[in-house]
Amino acid sequence: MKARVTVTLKNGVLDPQGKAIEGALSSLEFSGVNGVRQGKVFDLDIDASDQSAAETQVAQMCEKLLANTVIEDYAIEWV
Amino acid sequence: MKARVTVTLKNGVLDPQGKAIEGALSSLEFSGVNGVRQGKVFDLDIDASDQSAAETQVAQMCEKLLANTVIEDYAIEWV
Amino acid sequence: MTNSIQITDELIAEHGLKPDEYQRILDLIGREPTITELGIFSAMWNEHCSYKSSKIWLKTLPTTGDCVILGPGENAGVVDIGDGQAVIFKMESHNHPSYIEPYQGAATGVGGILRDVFTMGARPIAAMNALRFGAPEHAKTKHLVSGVVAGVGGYGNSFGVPTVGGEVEFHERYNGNILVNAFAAGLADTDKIFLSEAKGVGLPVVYLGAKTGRDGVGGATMASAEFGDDIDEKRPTVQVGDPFTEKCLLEACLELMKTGAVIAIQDMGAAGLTCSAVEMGASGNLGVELNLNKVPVREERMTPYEMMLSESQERMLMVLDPSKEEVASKIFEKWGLDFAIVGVTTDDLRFRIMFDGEEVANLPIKELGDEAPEYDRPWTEPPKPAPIPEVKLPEGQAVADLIVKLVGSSNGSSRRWVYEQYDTYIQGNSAQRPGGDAGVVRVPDRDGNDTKKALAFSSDVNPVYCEADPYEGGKQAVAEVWRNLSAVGAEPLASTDNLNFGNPERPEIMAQFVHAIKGIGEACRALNFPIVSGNVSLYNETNGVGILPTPTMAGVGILPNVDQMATIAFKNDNDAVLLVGGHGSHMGQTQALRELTGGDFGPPPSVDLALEKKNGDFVRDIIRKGLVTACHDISSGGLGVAVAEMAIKGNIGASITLPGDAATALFSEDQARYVITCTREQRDAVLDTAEKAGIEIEAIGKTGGNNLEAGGTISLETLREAYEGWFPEFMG
Amino acid sequence: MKSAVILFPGLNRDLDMIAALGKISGEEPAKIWHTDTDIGDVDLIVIPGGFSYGDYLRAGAIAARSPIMDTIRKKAEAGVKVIGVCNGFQILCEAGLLPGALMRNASLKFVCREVMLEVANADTAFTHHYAQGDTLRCPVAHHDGNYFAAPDVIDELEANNRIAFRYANGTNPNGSINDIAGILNEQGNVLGMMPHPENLIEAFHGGADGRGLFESALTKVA
Ligand SMILES: Nc1ncnc2c1ncn2[C@@H]1O[C@H](COP(=O)(O)OP(=O)(O)O)[C@@H](O)[C@H]1O
Ligand SMILES: [Mg+2]
Repeated sequence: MKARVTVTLKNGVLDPQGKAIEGALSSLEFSGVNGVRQGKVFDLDIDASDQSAAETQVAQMCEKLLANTVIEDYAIEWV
Repeated sequence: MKARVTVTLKNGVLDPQGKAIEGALSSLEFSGVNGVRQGKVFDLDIDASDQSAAETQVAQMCEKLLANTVIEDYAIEWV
Repeated sequence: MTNSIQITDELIAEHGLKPDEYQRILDLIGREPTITELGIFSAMWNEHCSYKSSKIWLKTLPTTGDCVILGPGENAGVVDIGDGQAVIFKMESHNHPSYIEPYQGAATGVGGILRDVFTMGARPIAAMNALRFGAPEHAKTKHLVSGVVAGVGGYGNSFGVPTVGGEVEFHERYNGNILVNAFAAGLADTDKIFLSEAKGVGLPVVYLGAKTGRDGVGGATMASAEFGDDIDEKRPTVQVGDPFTEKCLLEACLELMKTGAVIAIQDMGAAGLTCSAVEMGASGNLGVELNLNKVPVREERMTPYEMMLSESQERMLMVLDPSKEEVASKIFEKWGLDFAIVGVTTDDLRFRIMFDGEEVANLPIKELGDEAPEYDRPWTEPPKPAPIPEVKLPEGQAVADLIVKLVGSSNGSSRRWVYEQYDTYIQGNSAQRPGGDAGVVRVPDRDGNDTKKALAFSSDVNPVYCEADPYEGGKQAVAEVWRNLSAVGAEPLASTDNLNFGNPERPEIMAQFVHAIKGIGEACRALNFPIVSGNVSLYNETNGVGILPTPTMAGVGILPNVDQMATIAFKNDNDAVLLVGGHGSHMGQTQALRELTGGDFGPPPSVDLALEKKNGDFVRDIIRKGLVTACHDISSGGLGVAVAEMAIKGNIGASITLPGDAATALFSEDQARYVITCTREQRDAVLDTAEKAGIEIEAIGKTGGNNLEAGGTISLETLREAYEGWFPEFMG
Repeated sequence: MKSAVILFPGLNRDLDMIAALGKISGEEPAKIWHTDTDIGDVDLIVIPGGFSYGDYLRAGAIAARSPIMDTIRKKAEAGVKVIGVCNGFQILCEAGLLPGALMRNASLKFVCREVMLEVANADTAFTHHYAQGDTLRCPVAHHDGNYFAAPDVIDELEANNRIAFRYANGTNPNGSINDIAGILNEQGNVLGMMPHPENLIEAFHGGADGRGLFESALTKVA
């Protein structure tokens, strides 16, 4: 099964990258950009017998490794 | 309007981070992980009059800055 | 002023204010404070900013000397290095934040100390980081090590300062509270040093740098609170560092200072806008009025409370010469940074905060600092160290094998894994990179041309010594810094401290603090090594378990001619190996004893400061006479580890002849000692000079071959594998 | 020979590079701020190392898209020599003046140490002061130096001697394909390399192995 984990910064946490990209976009004359926030995606290919087992497993991966839950949130989709 | 741009490495492009994460996961005793690829997401908040104009604009942002099309693909969703 | 929010006892407690401290506030302002005012008091009166438990003891430290231009009181200490130049340096802790989020905590710690240095007009030229972690086998340790080291490097490397030294130690007593002490030094012209003291009434107060968010709101309070199991609730206060913005801020500030626009300037550190504005006003005997609607914010609906307590990084506050406003704002535009006039200096000594046309705070600015509580906390005599258990010291080959164990141990092994993640070449002035006794950087002259002048940096403390005897431990920390500087041929100039302890409200912890300071003070006086800046971190304690007392000392020394610098690596075959300071006998608290018993036993070695001075002056003198081919001070691990490191670094073996009790000679940690080498030809000259100076010196062997012969025989490969192997293997 | 150093916010080895060029050519290089569009009449353009725009998004990505890069592109087409060191190399790749990309180090860690470099092609405008196959000492200090390009690109680089430097004696610090440390463009007048020759140019540095690069670049090829 294939899962896509999307990790984004919690609201209010400073995002220097997003800020820099915002600046770059405007100097490239892209107008009307009010905000950019950068996050990560992880595409996981895992063999698991049943969906629910897989789901708990991926959730654990996020808690333990993929996301820094102090400053990041994560979401899991199945594709 | 809010767009989410997802940038992923082209197939065949080496992904040191993905590989390392794969290793880390198995040393954390997560079994059955066949592969991990890491990518980026950008959440853009743009004011644009009409959808289609916005779509072409975001596509240009990807081509010009957000993705390095030599090694990366991108996808745009609207949220 | 109308109080939108009722000040309850809970609220007061949440702000870390004790009932009597709150009463002090009521007496001071004669009314209930607004929530914003309560926040301001909590920030100004917490341990971190007010030094309320430590002040009366810090006052006892020697802070003056011929070379001291500016001692404690400003953002960093200023020391004269001749030719119209000064070195400006300080060390500061970021312990709690680094435990909660190791990467960002360490990164923002480095950012903060760099700001302290360049706020004063100095371009940073060297950084160090003193790190302490829990037991290697503790579940959290690996994660914390990799995060902290990546964070220190991530910030310093991007900012562009060479990291020239530091410390990494492991001990179970740091399992719940790690230590991240960051040091930075900068170079400035003595006539171009900038201070925080505001001057002139009615002048614009300008906000510089990054926008304000909710980062670290309550952080200063957190940094002074003992951890409990509710630690998760303290998490949302994590600050994120932006080294790119800091680098731009550095260049913008130095450019700005050249224009004469800066009357006073102060970085926003802990409790940012509050502390910086109050410090500037109070030290200049002026009031300050701020209009928070002018503060650049990056989040919506920020309250005055949040803006006043935000610890968003990469920000500065300045009093501007109004005639220079145009050129000043242009510079910040060029560097893509915010420049906003947010207030004005006043003559009424009030700290007044306006928001949406309303006055949300109006406090007496001097009393905010001067009237902060000050405690003479009770302290006991420190407990006597545990007696040394019966242990059989190794003999024969087992002695040599113990050397291998020590250089391959968690605290004795190479730190290469760590310092190779730091940029140690940048600026092109590194004369000695990490791995020796001290980091050394060449100093360009006022016009930026190369010179032979160089500065040396070292940071040291031995916490198990301090636990066993805080007074001798405090002396030893100073002595070891001084010795490391002397060992490269530098003349020690001045020092800075970072005093990390547990909960000072416990008399036995306060006792550690008091005795450590007494020891530090005595050593600094005896060695003419004044303390020009520093930082105190208390409450490093989790569920009642305190850290080892850790008064980190760092110092700066000067080399008039960098060509006459010693390094620890053996240079040639057949050089004479000389022991300065005689053979040792003290086994208490040694690395060897810990290796043999698994615990920390006995008293630490005592420090004879007169002997330190005598032997150090001698070693420096012969280094500068060009008589020495290699030099290494003897500290943790003793003579055995010292010669092993010299052999490994030089990839040259040595044979050492030892007195009867080889183990004691090799592993005792008696102080004031050095190993030096010199060519056969110069051997007698060196011994001569020593005799004349009344220095205890002994030829103990010669260099050469592929083995270290000391007690038994060890090949260089075996030594190197042990020495370089531990850290990479541990981190996996 | 006249040289110019390009300055982007966040670069931090600019002073190292300016010092090296000054000491070796005896002539101060021109310092060109990234918003200037005119570089002037120079024979050598250098983009130094550091973290332009914090290396946010991708190392060198944002600097590579600033207007001055068009000027540099035109100069390069006109035959002016261009060197990008470390972040400069990353910028040149992101700008398309050089092929491939510099990915995160295989270790995922920033790496700062001395490596050995093999002069893989001594017959270039940047290396002719070295001999073919020379091995040099050289410092590296980077987080994203792991050179990657599609197989056909690598083949072309190899086939046309466009690899100027390789990591030698197993000192590849970042996992680069074929130990690639520095490459040339097709015309041979644009060089990108990760290591820092500017930090090893005088006795004080403990060696001068890096000098040859600047001595080559600062003299006309015989
Ligand atoms: N342990 C100490 N020894 C000497 N000076 C100290 C010590 N602790 C703090 N200081 C001095 O007190 C002042 C305030 O310290 P601190 O709050 O850490 O500075 P900052 O506000 O710049 O972070 C500084 O000048 C610092 O050098
Ligand atoms: Mg400060």
